[in-house]
Amino acid sequence: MSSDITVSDLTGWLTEFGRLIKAHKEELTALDAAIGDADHGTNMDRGMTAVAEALAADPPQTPAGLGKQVGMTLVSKVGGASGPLFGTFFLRLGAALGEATEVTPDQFAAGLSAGLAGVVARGKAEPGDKTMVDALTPAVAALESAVGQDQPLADGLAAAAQAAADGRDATVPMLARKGRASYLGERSIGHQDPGATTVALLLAAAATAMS
Amino acid sequence: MSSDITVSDLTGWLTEFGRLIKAHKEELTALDAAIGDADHGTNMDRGMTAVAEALAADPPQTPAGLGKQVGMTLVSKVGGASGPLFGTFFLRLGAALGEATEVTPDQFAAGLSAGLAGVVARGKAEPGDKTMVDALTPAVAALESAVGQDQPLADGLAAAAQAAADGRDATVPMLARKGRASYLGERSIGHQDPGATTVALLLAAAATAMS
Amino acid sequence: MKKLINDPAQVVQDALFGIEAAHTDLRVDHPNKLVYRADAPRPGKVGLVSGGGSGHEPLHAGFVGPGMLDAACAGEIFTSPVPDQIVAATKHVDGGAGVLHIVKNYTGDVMNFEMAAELASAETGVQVSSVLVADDVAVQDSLYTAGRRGVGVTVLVEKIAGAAAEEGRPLDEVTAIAQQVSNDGRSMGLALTSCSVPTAGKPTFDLAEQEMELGIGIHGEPGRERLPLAPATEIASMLVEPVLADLPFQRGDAVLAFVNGMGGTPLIELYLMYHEVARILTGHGITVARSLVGSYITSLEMAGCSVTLLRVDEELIRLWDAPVRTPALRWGA
Amino acid sequence: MKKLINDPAQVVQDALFGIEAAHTDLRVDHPNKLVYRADAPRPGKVGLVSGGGSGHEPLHAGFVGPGMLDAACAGEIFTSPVPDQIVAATKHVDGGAGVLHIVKNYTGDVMNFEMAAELASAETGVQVSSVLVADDVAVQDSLYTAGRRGVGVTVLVEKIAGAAAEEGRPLDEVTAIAQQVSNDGRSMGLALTSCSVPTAGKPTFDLAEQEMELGIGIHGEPGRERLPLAPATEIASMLVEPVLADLPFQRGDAVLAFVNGMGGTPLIELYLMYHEVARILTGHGITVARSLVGSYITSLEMAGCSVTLLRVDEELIRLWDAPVRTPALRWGA
Ligand SMILES: Nc1ncnc2c1ncn2[C@@H]1O[C@H](COP(=O)(O)OP(=O)(O)O)[C@@H](O)[C@H]1O
Ligand SMILES: Nc1ncnc2c1ncn2[C@@H]1O[C@H](COP(=O)(O)OP(=O)(O)O)[C@@H](O)[C@H]1O
Ligand SMILES: [Mg+2]
Ligand SMILES: [Mg+2]
Ligand SMILES: [Mg+2]
Ligand SMILES: [Mg+2]
Repeated sequence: MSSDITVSDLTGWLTEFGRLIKAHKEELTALDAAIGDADHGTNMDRGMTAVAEALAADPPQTPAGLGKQVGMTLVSKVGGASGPLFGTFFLRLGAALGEATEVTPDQFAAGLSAGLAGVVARGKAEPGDKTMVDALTPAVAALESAVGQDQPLADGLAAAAQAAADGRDATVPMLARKGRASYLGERSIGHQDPGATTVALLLAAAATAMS
Repeated sequence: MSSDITVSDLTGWLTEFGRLIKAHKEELTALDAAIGDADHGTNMDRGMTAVAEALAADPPQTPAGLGKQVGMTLVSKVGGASGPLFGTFFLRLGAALGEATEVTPDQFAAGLSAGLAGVVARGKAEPGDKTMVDALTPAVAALESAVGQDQPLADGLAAAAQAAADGRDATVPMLARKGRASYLGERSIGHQDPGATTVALLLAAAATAMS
Repeated sequence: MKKLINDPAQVVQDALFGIEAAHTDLRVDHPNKLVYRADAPRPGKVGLVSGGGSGHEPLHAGFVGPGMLDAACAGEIFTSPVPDQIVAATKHVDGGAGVLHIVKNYTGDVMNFEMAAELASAETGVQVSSVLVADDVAVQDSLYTAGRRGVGVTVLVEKIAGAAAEEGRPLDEVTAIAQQVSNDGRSMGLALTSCSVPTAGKPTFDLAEQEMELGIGIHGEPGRERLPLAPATEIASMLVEPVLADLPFQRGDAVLAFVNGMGGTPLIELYLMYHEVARILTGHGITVARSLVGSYITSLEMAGCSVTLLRVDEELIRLWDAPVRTPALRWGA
Repeated sequence: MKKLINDPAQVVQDALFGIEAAHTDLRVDHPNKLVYRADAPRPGKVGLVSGGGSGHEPLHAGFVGPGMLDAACAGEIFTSPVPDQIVAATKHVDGGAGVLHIVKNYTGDVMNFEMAAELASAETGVQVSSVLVADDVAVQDSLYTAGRRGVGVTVLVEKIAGAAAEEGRPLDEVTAIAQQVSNDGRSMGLALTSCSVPTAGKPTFDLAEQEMELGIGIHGEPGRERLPLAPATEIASMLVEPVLADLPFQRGDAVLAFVNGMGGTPLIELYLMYHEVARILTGHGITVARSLVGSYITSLEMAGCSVTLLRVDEELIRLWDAPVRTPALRWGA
């Protein structure tokens, strides 16, 4: 595999992400039951199932097309907090990657960073608020640093996946300040954030499918 | 104790009956839960508590007065099926015993028989329908037969109490045809009738208090 | 047992204070546990009295008001009211045109209302007629038993007879209309859970996680048959088919279709059930002229539902549509 | 989990068929899961759109009709609707006078309604204003968090803003009135049991037989504090006192007092609670000008209740009393 990323690589990533979501659906919903409303796994699975159908029915030709299709599908099918947030993430990612048929690891890292910026702009969460941002921020940083040091894409994605998993774990002791878990105040402490868990799956899927 | 029955004997009977009802309240309600609506113990206890208050506040002077007071109190406080039925029982019993200050065992047996007739007239249950009638009918017959043979009142009441208990037990295999248990059809079989259980307590109280 | 209550023996009395506080156009007689239309008695209008055990709210107090009941007698939980209460209500609402008692067919209710009717007539000469509601097809009907339970049709009798009374129709006509509704309506119910009588403190019966009870009444009593939990589509046909078979309803009949919640069932499930019921009716060529979906005759916090069908003609529809202004049913006013 | 449903993933869609069948003066757009007044758009009238996750019925679909909402957007259970739905509803009900979005303050709802407002304006130039409802005093308010949840006051905003819109008031006035209601109302809730999201298949949290959860919202989420089960009198003061302390309400204020059931609570308990609440208010010298008792904003089959107080002036009372004709709130029509 060339170190440049094709639309087919991206599609493979999303397929693997959808598979992981389905496999972890109950777990994600159980995490959301503890500090939210018990729908996160169902929400993401409904969205990613629709994404898989859309990608199959109308395969995108460019990274921009893919980002738009995935983002719009998530916005239209998921609802709740994660619909607009993951939807925005992919819309911004697609816009950043543009119309080229292949993107470099640098471009991909910059795309993820744009996606993260979109999530922050929409949700206004800061690191430490116990949200998906706490997994996404270190993951993007890890990938940027790896590709900045010209490490192979596979290594960069592995580092990003590990950083996302660490970021996910780091949400456990946090007190939630954004999203539904914030209603629990002190009682949110000790629980892992479901959205951050989903982000860890997203990066794990990238490491598996694009390496 | 003379073998004639005074108003104070009758009052003692009702006091003991009230005590037994309170002691068996949960059991009566549990029996009613199985084939009815879980209120028989509460109903009877509410009624007999009111009866105790009425007897204390305005002690009756004659058997007729006592029967009327007890019957009206039960009719006014119990509701459901047992209110009118036990109420009628005591109203008829009082009317039959009349204004004499003492009644003979014969008269008492005839009074219970009149009470039973009142229950049947009001509720239209026949023996075998799995109701209080199944305990009351043999109890009245046992007392009538004992006093007819000039046995001591104590023996007659003991026999009546035993007959009521046997009648109560005999309701277990019956299929209910009257009252709420009849809605269960075949499923009423195997359960003891709560009203018959109350009648057994009524006669046990008589045997204890009037012997 | 978890309930929003204080003393379990005082639940009915305590709730009546709430009804009084919340509904300024009702009057509550606390010693007698009665709820009246504030403007009763209405001279020349037939008075409508119903009542029964409590725990079925909004039945009956929630149906007191113009176009429906003049008085509701509240018994203890699941225990019919006593004659004193019914006598007081009957005398109070008599506007000279007589009083109709609407009685659900339970041994206790029947006996207490009978005694009350005799007493009230004897005391004041008020003319009392009465209609028995006995619509539950889960119970085998027989001359030799207590007969069928009165359930969902009670709500419809109270509304339709209430409209007839409000129009100034005489006692015999109001009674006849109530009787027609009672004759032409049938119901069947199902429970997913039992309920707890407050003074008993625990569920009247137990249902496992994968069980349901078919043919339940409204007193937390067990039903006719315990079955494995089924999807709504199957439950709907278990409820509708016996109702249709019993009257019998015929192709081309128009009905009022009433899907009722038992107290602990969310409205979203009742609407889902209503769709299933409507679909079955369409399949039988039966037209739904009017519908009612909600928890109107309940069994404390029991989860489950009942389906009631009433065959209607234009006159019954007109009376159903007539204005009503009560806490639980209100339109046109 | 025991429910009257078929496929757990299809509950919302299935129930919308029931709403459509039962209410002939509503229209349902099934692909978009929208419920409309049949006569929308009303030329010259401000359109009112609300919506949110399902499982809170009758909110919001049960409040669609003359004098209240023009459209309700039904999300999946406890999941806010998506922008496409809200855009479709906004465009459909626009009668030229603009559209007000009534949004409960949850991250998901806020983001989806925001995106929809931008899209709808961009696509057709419709003027959209929006009011956030954030009345739950169980949640600490802060600029740095998601802020308070929107709960019971939502019903009151929909009714009162609906009346203002029905009178033909312009968008800025209808918005201002909705905002006033949102500003002057506060709520607090309590659960005796959790509820089960159909697709999750089990209760969101567990409560032991002797426990209750204070400060719950309407999504089956855990509350702020787990406490031993308490009598109704104590529960009422746990709910009312924080509400009174927060606004703050003052001696002499007139309020609309709303005791709401969470879906699995029988009406008799709500009336009992209402009495406790009214008593506390009287003790504080607060007058109850209007009341509402019933299950209007629910959390599936959760047992429990919430108390909402809205400070009212004559104008709000007038708008509250104005005719309304919806499945769940109806008077004067
Ligand atoms: N303001 C926010 N910014 C970023 N992420 C957020 C925000 N609010 C919530 N989230 C994320 O969304 C997740 C919950 O998603 P989901 O359960 O699908 O939506 P909802 O909370 O509407 O039910 C949380 O675990 C958290 O990671
Ligand atoms: N028609 C009847 N005749 C005689 N006894 C009856 C009749 N119907 C019911 N009973 C008795 O009443 C008892 C139930 O009383 P209770 O639970 O207090 O009233 P309810 O059935 O109204 O709840 C039954 O166990 C039965 O013995
Ligand atoms: Mg969630
Ligand atoms: Mg009973
Ligand atoms: Mg009873
Ligand atoms: Mg949600």
